Amino acid sequence: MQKITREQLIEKASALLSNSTVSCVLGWGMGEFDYDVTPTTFNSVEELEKGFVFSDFCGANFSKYLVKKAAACEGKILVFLKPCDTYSFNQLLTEHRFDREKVYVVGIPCEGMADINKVKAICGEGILSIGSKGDKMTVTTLYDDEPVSIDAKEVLAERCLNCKSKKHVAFDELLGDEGDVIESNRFDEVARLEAMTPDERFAFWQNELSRCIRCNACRDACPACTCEKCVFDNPNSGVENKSPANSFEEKLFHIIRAYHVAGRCTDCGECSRVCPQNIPLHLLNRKFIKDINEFYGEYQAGAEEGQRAPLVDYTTEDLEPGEVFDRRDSDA
Amino acid sequence: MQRVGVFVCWCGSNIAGTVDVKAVAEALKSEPGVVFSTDYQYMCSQAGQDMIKNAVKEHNLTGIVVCSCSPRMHEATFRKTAAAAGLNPYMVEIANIREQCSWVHKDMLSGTEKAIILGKAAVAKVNLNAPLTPGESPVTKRALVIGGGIAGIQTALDIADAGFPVDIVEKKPTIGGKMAQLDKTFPTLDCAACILTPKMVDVAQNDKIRIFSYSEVTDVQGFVGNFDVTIKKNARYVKEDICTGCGACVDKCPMKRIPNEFNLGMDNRPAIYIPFAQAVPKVATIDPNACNMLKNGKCGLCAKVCTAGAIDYTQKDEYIEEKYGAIVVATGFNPISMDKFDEFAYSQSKDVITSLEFERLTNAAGPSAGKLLRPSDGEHPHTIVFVQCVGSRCESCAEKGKEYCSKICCMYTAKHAMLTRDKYPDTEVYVFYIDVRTPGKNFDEFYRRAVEEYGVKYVKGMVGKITPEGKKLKVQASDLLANKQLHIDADLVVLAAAIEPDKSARPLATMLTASMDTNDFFTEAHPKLRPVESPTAGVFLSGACQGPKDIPETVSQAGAAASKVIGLLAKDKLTGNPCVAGSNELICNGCSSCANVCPYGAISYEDKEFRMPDRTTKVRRIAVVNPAVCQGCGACTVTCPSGAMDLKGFANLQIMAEVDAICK
Amino acid sequence: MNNKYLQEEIVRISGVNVSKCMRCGKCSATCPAYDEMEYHPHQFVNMVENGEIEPLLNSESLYKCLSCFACIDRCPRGVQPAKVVEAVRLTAIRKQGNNHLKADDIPAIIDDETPQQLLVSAFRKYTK
Amino acid sequence: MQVNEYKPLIVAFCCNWCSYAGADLAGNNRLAYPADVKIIRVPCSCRVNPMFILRAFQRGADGVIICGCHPGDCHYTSGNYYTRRRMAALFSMLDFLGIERERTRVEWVSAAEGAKFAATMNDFVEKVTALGENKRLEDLRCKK
Amino acid sequence: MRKCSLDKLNLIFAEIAKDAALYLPADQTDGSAAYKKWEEGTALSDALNTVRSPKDFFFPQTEDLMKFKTQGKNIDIIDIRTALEDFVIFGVRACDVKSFDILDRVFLTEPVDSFYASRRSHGIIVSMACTRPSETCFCKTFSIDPANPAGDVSAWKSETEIFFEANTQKGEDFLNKISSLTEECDDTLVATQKEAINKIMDKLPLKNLDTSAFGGGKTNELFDSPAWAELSQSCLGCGTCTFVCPTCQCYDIKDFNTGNEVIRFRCWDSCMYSDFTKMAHGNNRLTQKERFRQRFMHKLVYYPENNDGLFSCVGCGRCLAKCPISMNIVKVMKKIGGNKSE
Repeated sequence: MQKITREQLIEKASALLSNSTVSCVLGWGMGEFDYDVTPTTFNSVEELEKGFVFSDFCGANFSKYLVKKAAACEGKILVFLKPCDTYSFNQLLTEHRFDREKVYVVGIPCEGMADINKVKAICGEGILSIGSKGDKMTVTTLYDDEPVSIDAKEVLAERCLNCKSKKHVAFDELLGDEGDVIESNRFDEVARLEAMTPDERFAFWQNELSRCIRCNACRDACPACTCEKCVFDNPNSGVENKSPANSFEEKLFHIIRAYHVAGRCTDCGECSRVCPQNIPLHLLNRKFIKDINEFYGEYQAGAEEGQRAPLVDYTTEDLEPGEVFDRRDSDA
Repeated sequence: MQRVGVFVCWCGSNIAGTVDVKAVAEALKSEPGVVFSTDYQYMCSQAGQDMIKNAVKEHNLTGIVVCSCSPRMHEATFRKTAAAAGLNPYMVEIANIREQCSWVHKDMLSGTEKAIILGKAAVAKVNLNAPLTPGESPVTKRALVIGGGIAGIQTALDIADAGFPVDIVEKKPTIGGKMAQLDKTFPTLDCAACILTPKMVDVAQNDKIRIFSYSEVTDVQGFVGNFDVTIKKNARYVKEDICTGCGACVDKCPMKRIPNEFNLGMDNRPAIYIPFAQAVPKVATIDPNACNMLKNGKCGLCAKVCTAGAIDYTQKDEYIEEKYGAIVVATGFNPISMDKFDEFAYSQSKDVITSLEFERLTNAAGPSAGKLLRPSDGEHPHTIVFVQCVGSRCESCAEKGKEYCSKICCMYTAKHAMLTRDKYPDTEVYVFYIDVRTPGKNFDEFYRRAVEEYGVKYVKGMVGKITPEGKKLKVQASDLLANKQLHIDADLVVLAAAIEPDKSARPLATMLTASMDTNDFFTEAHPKLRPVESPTAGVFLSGACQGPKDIPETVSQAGAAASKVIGLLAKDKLTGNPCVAGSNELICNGCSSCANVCPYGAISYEDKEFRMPDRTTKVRRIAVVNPAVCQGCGACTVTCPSGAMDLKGFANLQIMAEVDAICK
Repeated sequence: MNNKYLQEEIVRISGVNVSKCMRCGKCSATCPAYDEMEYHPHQFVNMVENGEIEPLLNSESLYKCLSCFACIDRCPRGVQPAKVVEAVRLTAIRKQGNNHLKADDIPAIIDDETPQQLLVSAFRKYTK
Repeated sequence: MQVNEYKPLIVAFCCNWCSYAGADLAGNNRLAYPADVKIIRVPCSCRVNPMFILRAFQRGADGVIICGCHPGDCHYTSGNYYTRRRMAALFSMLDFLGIERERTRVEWVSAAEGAKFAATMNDFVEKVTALGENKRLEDLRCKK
Repeated sequence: MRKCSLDKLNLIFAEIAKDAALYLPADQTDGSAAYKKWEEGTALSDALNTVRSPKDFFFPQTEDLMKFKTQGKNIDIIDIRTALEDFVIFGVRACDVKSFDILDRVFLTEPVDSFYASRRSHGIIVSMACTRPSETCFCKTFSIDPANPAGDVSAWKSETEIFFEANTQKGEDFLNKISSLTEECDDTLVATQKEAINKIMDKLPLKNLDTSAFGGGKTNELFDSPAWAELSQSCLGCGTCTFVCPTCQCYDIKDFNTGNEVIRFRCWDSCMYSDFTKMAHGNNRLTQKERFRQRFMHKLVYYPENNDGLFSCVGCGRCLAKCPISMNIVKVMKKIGGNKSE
C-alpha cells in the first residue's frame, strides 16, 4: 500500500551516509515475519541493504528514540519520519529533549499502516507471509492452501483510519508527495462515550482498564512520556506503583498518564498500538485534546516548534471548571 | 523520625467550649513521632510560650504542632517561640481548631473528632518538615529608570535625592518625553516647559544620575537586587562629552528637509539636529538615514564647522553592561494612529489634526511659533471642532481603537478649547463628547469654566463624519440632547486620539518577565494595594506604562515608585521566603513547562554534565530556581510531569501526608 | 407602553445586545437619512432597550432607513443599529400577517423572470 | 429510616491568601458548616496537584473541593488561572471515566467572603451527601 | 480415555463449578481471550491462547503477604493467609502447562514459597491440545508436544466432541466427578488429531529454531557477545515481555500504608525495568543492554545451569506477538546463537 519503496529509502540513506551528511540511520529492521519490524540503527550501506525494510507494518514512531540516540550518534543521525511522527518530533524539540542539529529528518509519505491484529482477525493465526500490491494485501497462512487477498484499507490501524495529517511539520528533506492536514473523525468515538450515561461510561472504562497489566508499554512508547524518571517509578514521589493492585490503581495510572501528556500529546496513537491488551488508551488522550480544543480553541501539539501548551497557558476569560458540564449539557 | 510535641490551646472557652481539648491532646499522643502532648488555656500567652520552650528542651523536640487559632493569627508567634527555644522556626505546624473548627461547629463530639483529625494532619506534615533557611542575596545599590519622560525624571530625581545612583535610559536623543511637547498644563494652565525644563536641568546636574539618551535596554538578566542589564547606546555620530550644543552644525547642514518628529512632522529639521532648545543632554545627533556623509561619504560640512571637533562619522553603537538593584519602567504612552479612522478624514485633510499636534501648533516653540494657523494654508481658523473619544471606549474596533477610556482627553480638550477662546475670541469652538469625565482636584471647575466663562460649545454626541469640501471641513454630528443632526463648516478639526502604551513596552516586558494586560499596559502586583510594583520582584512601574494618567497622577506615582525603590536599595541584603520551589536536577527533563507557568521568571535553565550510572557522562538541560525571585506559589510543581519540581514547606509528600491523615 | 414580548422578539431577531449602547450618538451623527426620520438610529436602540416598541412600529422612520449600514460600521460598541431597525421592520411585517415564508412556497414563486437574489433576500427576511 | 446517618468526608484545599482567610472569616462570624469538611492549606490553588485529589478519593474522601482567589485577584497574579484550566480538564476527564461530577468542585472565595465559604461548604456537603459514598474512585484496602 | 459431545460441555462446566472455581479462556470485548471464572453462559474461547498466561493462578500479579497494624507505639503483625478453595484451570495449552514445571522449580524448592505452594496444591489443570498453532509458536524447540499436553487431565477437542485423559490421581478424581456426563472411548480419533497436529508442526516457520548454542555453562561464551548491544538498542524497557511471559517469575515486595494498617504485598517485577533489584548501593545492571541481556541469559543459560538443563522458555510466542518493537527471544536466539540455530 505504501507509495514509497524500500529501495527509494535505502538510496536516500546511502547517499546521505556516503556524503557524510549523517553517520547513522534510524530505520526499520527486518523481522522474523513480514510484520514484526524492529526500529534499528544502521551504520553503513551494507547494513541497510541487508536489514532495512519498509512495509505497511512500519508504524513505530521514531521521534522518541532521538532523545537517546541523537546524543549517542557521533555525527548526525538520519531519521525517517512519517507525517504524524513529525508532530512528536516538534513537540520534543519544544521541550528541548534533543539537539535539532544532531538530526537529519527525511520526511516520508505514509498511506496508513496496517494493524496485524486486524489481519489476524481476518486470516487467522499461522501467517507465513504478507505481500502488498496497490490496495491489496496477499496473505499466505498455514491453514489456507491459497493465498488470501484482503483489502489493505480493511486492516488499517485505528489511528490511520482517523489520520489527522499527511503533512510533515518538520523535515530537512521530503521524499515523495507532500500531503495536507486532514479533517478527520477522530473525536467521534470520544463523543460517543460522552453521550453515554456516567454509569455506562464507568462500566466501559472499568472493563477496558481491568485488562491493564501495567507493563508500561503505553508510557514507554509514548513520545510525550520522556521523563528522566516517571513519578510511578520514583519511590520518593509518594505515588510509586508497580502493578495495579485494584481498579483504583488502574484508573490512577491511566488518568495521571493522560493528564501528564495533556496539551503535549500529539495524538500519534503509539499508546494504543503497543498495548498488549488492546485497551483504547488513545481515547483518554483524545478526550483531553477534544476538551482543550473546545475550551481553549483548536490546538495541535507539535504543529509548530515552540508552541505554548494550553495547560501552561491561560486567558482571563477561560471557562470555569463548573461550566465544563453546563456547556456539554446544553449541547446535548 | 521527628520528636514532635503537641500543644493544644483552649483559647479560653473559644476552643474548649466546643472541642474537648484534653481528648485531643490525649489522642495525638499515640501519633507517630509524638513524644509529648499537652493542653493549656492560652498557648499564645507568655506562659504558654514558655511551656513550649521548656518542652522543647525537656523532651528534645524537633518539631512542634500547635492546635490553636488560625496560622494567619499566630503562626509567626509560635515560629518565634520555636526559634527562641533553638528550633528552626519552620519546624512548627499549626492545626487550625478555632476558626475552622470550634467556631463553626456546635457539637462537642464532632468538633473534637475533627480537631483530632486536623491535629493528626499537622503531625503528619511536621514529621516531614525540614529546617528551612531563608536565602539571602546582596543588593546592588543602583537603580535603572527606563524612559526619560516626566515619570522617569521624577522617579530618578527622588531616588537620587535619597542618595542612590540612578541611570535613565531614554531612546530619544533627549529626555523630556511627551510633556516637553505640551504647551500648557491643566488645570492651572502654567506652561509645561516652565515646570518641566528645570527638572530636566536638575537631572543633568545631579551627580547621582547618569543619562543614557538615544539608548535602549537590550537585555535583562538576574533578579531583584541583582539585575544585569545591557544598554545599547545608539551611535549619534557626535561625541556627547565634547559637543557643546552650540548649534553651528545644525545651521550649516545642507539636508534641511527632514520631517521634524518633535513637531510631529509639521515642519522640518536638518539631518544633524537638536530636538529642541532645552534638550538634555543638549547635544546634536546625526540622523543616519538623512545624512549624506553617512549614506555616501559626500558632505562632511558639520565636521568642518564644529570648532569643538565633536563630530565622529565612524561612531558605532555601544553596548554597556551595568548592574542594578531595582528597575523602574516609565515607558509612557503614544497617541494611537488616526490613519484608519476614515470617517474623520485625518489622512485626507491637513486641517484634521490630533490634540498633540494642536499642542505643537499653539506652542511658542512650535512650527507656527505659537500662532494657531491652519496647517493647510496658514490661515486663521474661525470654526474649530474638537472630537473626543476618537478610538477610546471603542469596543468593536479592536484593529484601530482601544476599549478603555484614555482618561486625559476630557481635560486637555477643555484646556485647548478654553485657550483657543481666550486667545482668539473670534473663533467658534465646538466640543463633541460622549461623556465629560473630569474627576480630580479643580478639574470639573476647569471644564465648567471653559463652558461658562469662555463660551465653548459642548455638544453631547459624536461626530459621524467629516468631509473636506474646498477650504472647509463639513462636520456632520448629532446633538443628542437637542435631538437634531448638526452640519458644521469647520476650519480646523482636532481629534482627541486614544493613547496606548509605547511600542517598546511589550519586548521590554518580555525581557523583565513582567506581566502585561491585553492592552500592553504593565500589570501591577496588586490593583489596589501594590499599584506601583510589578508582580516581578524588583521591577516598579511609573507613569502611563501602567495605565492612562495625567501629569499630577504620573508624578505622584513616580514618587511612589521611587520610595519603593529607595526602600529596596536601603537594604544591604534581601531575605527571601524560604518556602520556595526547587528542582531535583537528577530527574528534571528541562522541558520548560515550569518556566512557562512561573509568574516571576524565577526559573532558568542550564546545561549540566551528569555522570551516568554506567560511568558515561551526559549533558542535560535542567531547571534552576532562583530562590530570591521565587514567591512560592507552586504553579511549577504541578506542571512538572516528573515531579522534579517541589515546593519547600508545602512539598508533595507533606500535602499527601495531610490528605492521608485526614482521610484515614 | 412597555412591550416586553416585542422587545425580546426584536432582540432575538436582530441578535443585537442593545445594552452595549453608551449613548454616543455616532450612529445618528453618521446617518444620511437622519433628517427624514422621526426616530433616529440611536433612539431606535434606546427605545428598544426601554421596551418602547409601539411608537417605533407606527413611525414612518422605519422605512426611511436606507440600510446603508454606516451606523453599523461606525458604532464604537458594535451595537449594529441598522439590524435593530430591520428587526423592528420585520416585526411590523409580521403584525400585518405577512410573516413567514416557507421553503415549500418557493417553487410556486420561481419563474425565469424573478431574480434568484430576490428569492434569497425574501427568504431571509420572511423566515426569521 | 436510616440508623447510621451517612457522613461524607470532604477535603477542601484552600489557598492561603483568599480562601483560607475566607474560611477563617466564616469562623470569626460563627457561620456554621458541617464538620465533615477538612481544610488543607496550600499557598495557592495552583499548588493542588491532580494527584492530591485522586489520593484523597483513594483514601476515602467522598468529595474534594478546591478554593482559591477570584480570577484576577490571585496573590501570585496567575496561579488560579492555571488551576482553572487544569481542573476543568481533570474534572472533565473524571466525568469521562464515569466518576460523579458533583464530587469535585472549584470555587473562588475571597478573604472577605466568609459567608460564601460557609454557604459553599454547606452546599457541597449536601450535594455529596446526596451522592452517597464514593464507590467509583475508592481503594478498598483503605476502607476501615 | 473418556469423551463427550461438545453440546454437553456446558453441563460439564456446571458440574465442575459446583465444588471448585472453574476458570477457562473466554473471549473478551477486544477480541482477545483471557481466563475468566466460569458462570452460566461463559463460553470456551476458540482462540489459540490467552494474552495473559495462566501463571496468574499460582503467582498472581499482586498478592498480599501480611499486614502490620500499629496500636499506640506497638506493631502487630497479622497473618492474612486463609484456606484456599480448590479451583480448576481448564483449557491450558501444552506450553503453559510446561511453564508450571519451570515455576515449580523456583517456588517449590527450599525454601518453599508457601503462598505459591498453597495455590498450586489447590489447582487442577485440564490441558488442551493445540489444533491450530500459530506462526509464532516454537514450543517444539523446548521439546513440548502440543498434541500431548501434560497437566492433571489432558483434553482434545474436535469439531463435535471433547476427549479427556487423566494423567494424575487428581486428574482421575476429576474425571470421576464428571463421569456421568462422559463416556469411555478409544483413542483413534485423538490419534488422528495428533497426527494432524504433528504435520502442522513440521510446517511452522520456527520449527528449526534450536537451543544448542545455549544451556548451562555458556555464560562466558555468550555474556560478552557484541550482539547484545545491537539487539537491545531499541528496547523501550517496558515490561510487556515479562508480564505476558508464562515463566517470568520475578517479583518485588512492597508495603502499602492504608492509613490504618500496612499491607505487605508482592507484585510482579520486570528485569527490563531500570530499578529492578535496586539495592542500597544502587543498581547492579546499569544500562538497558545489561537488563535485556539478563532476561535472555536467565532464560537460556542461568536457569538451565541450575535446573538440569531445563530452559525457562516454553515457546508460547506471546512475547513475539506483544513486544511493542518486535524484539524477542527468537531474534535473540538466532543472533546470539549464530548460524547454528538456523
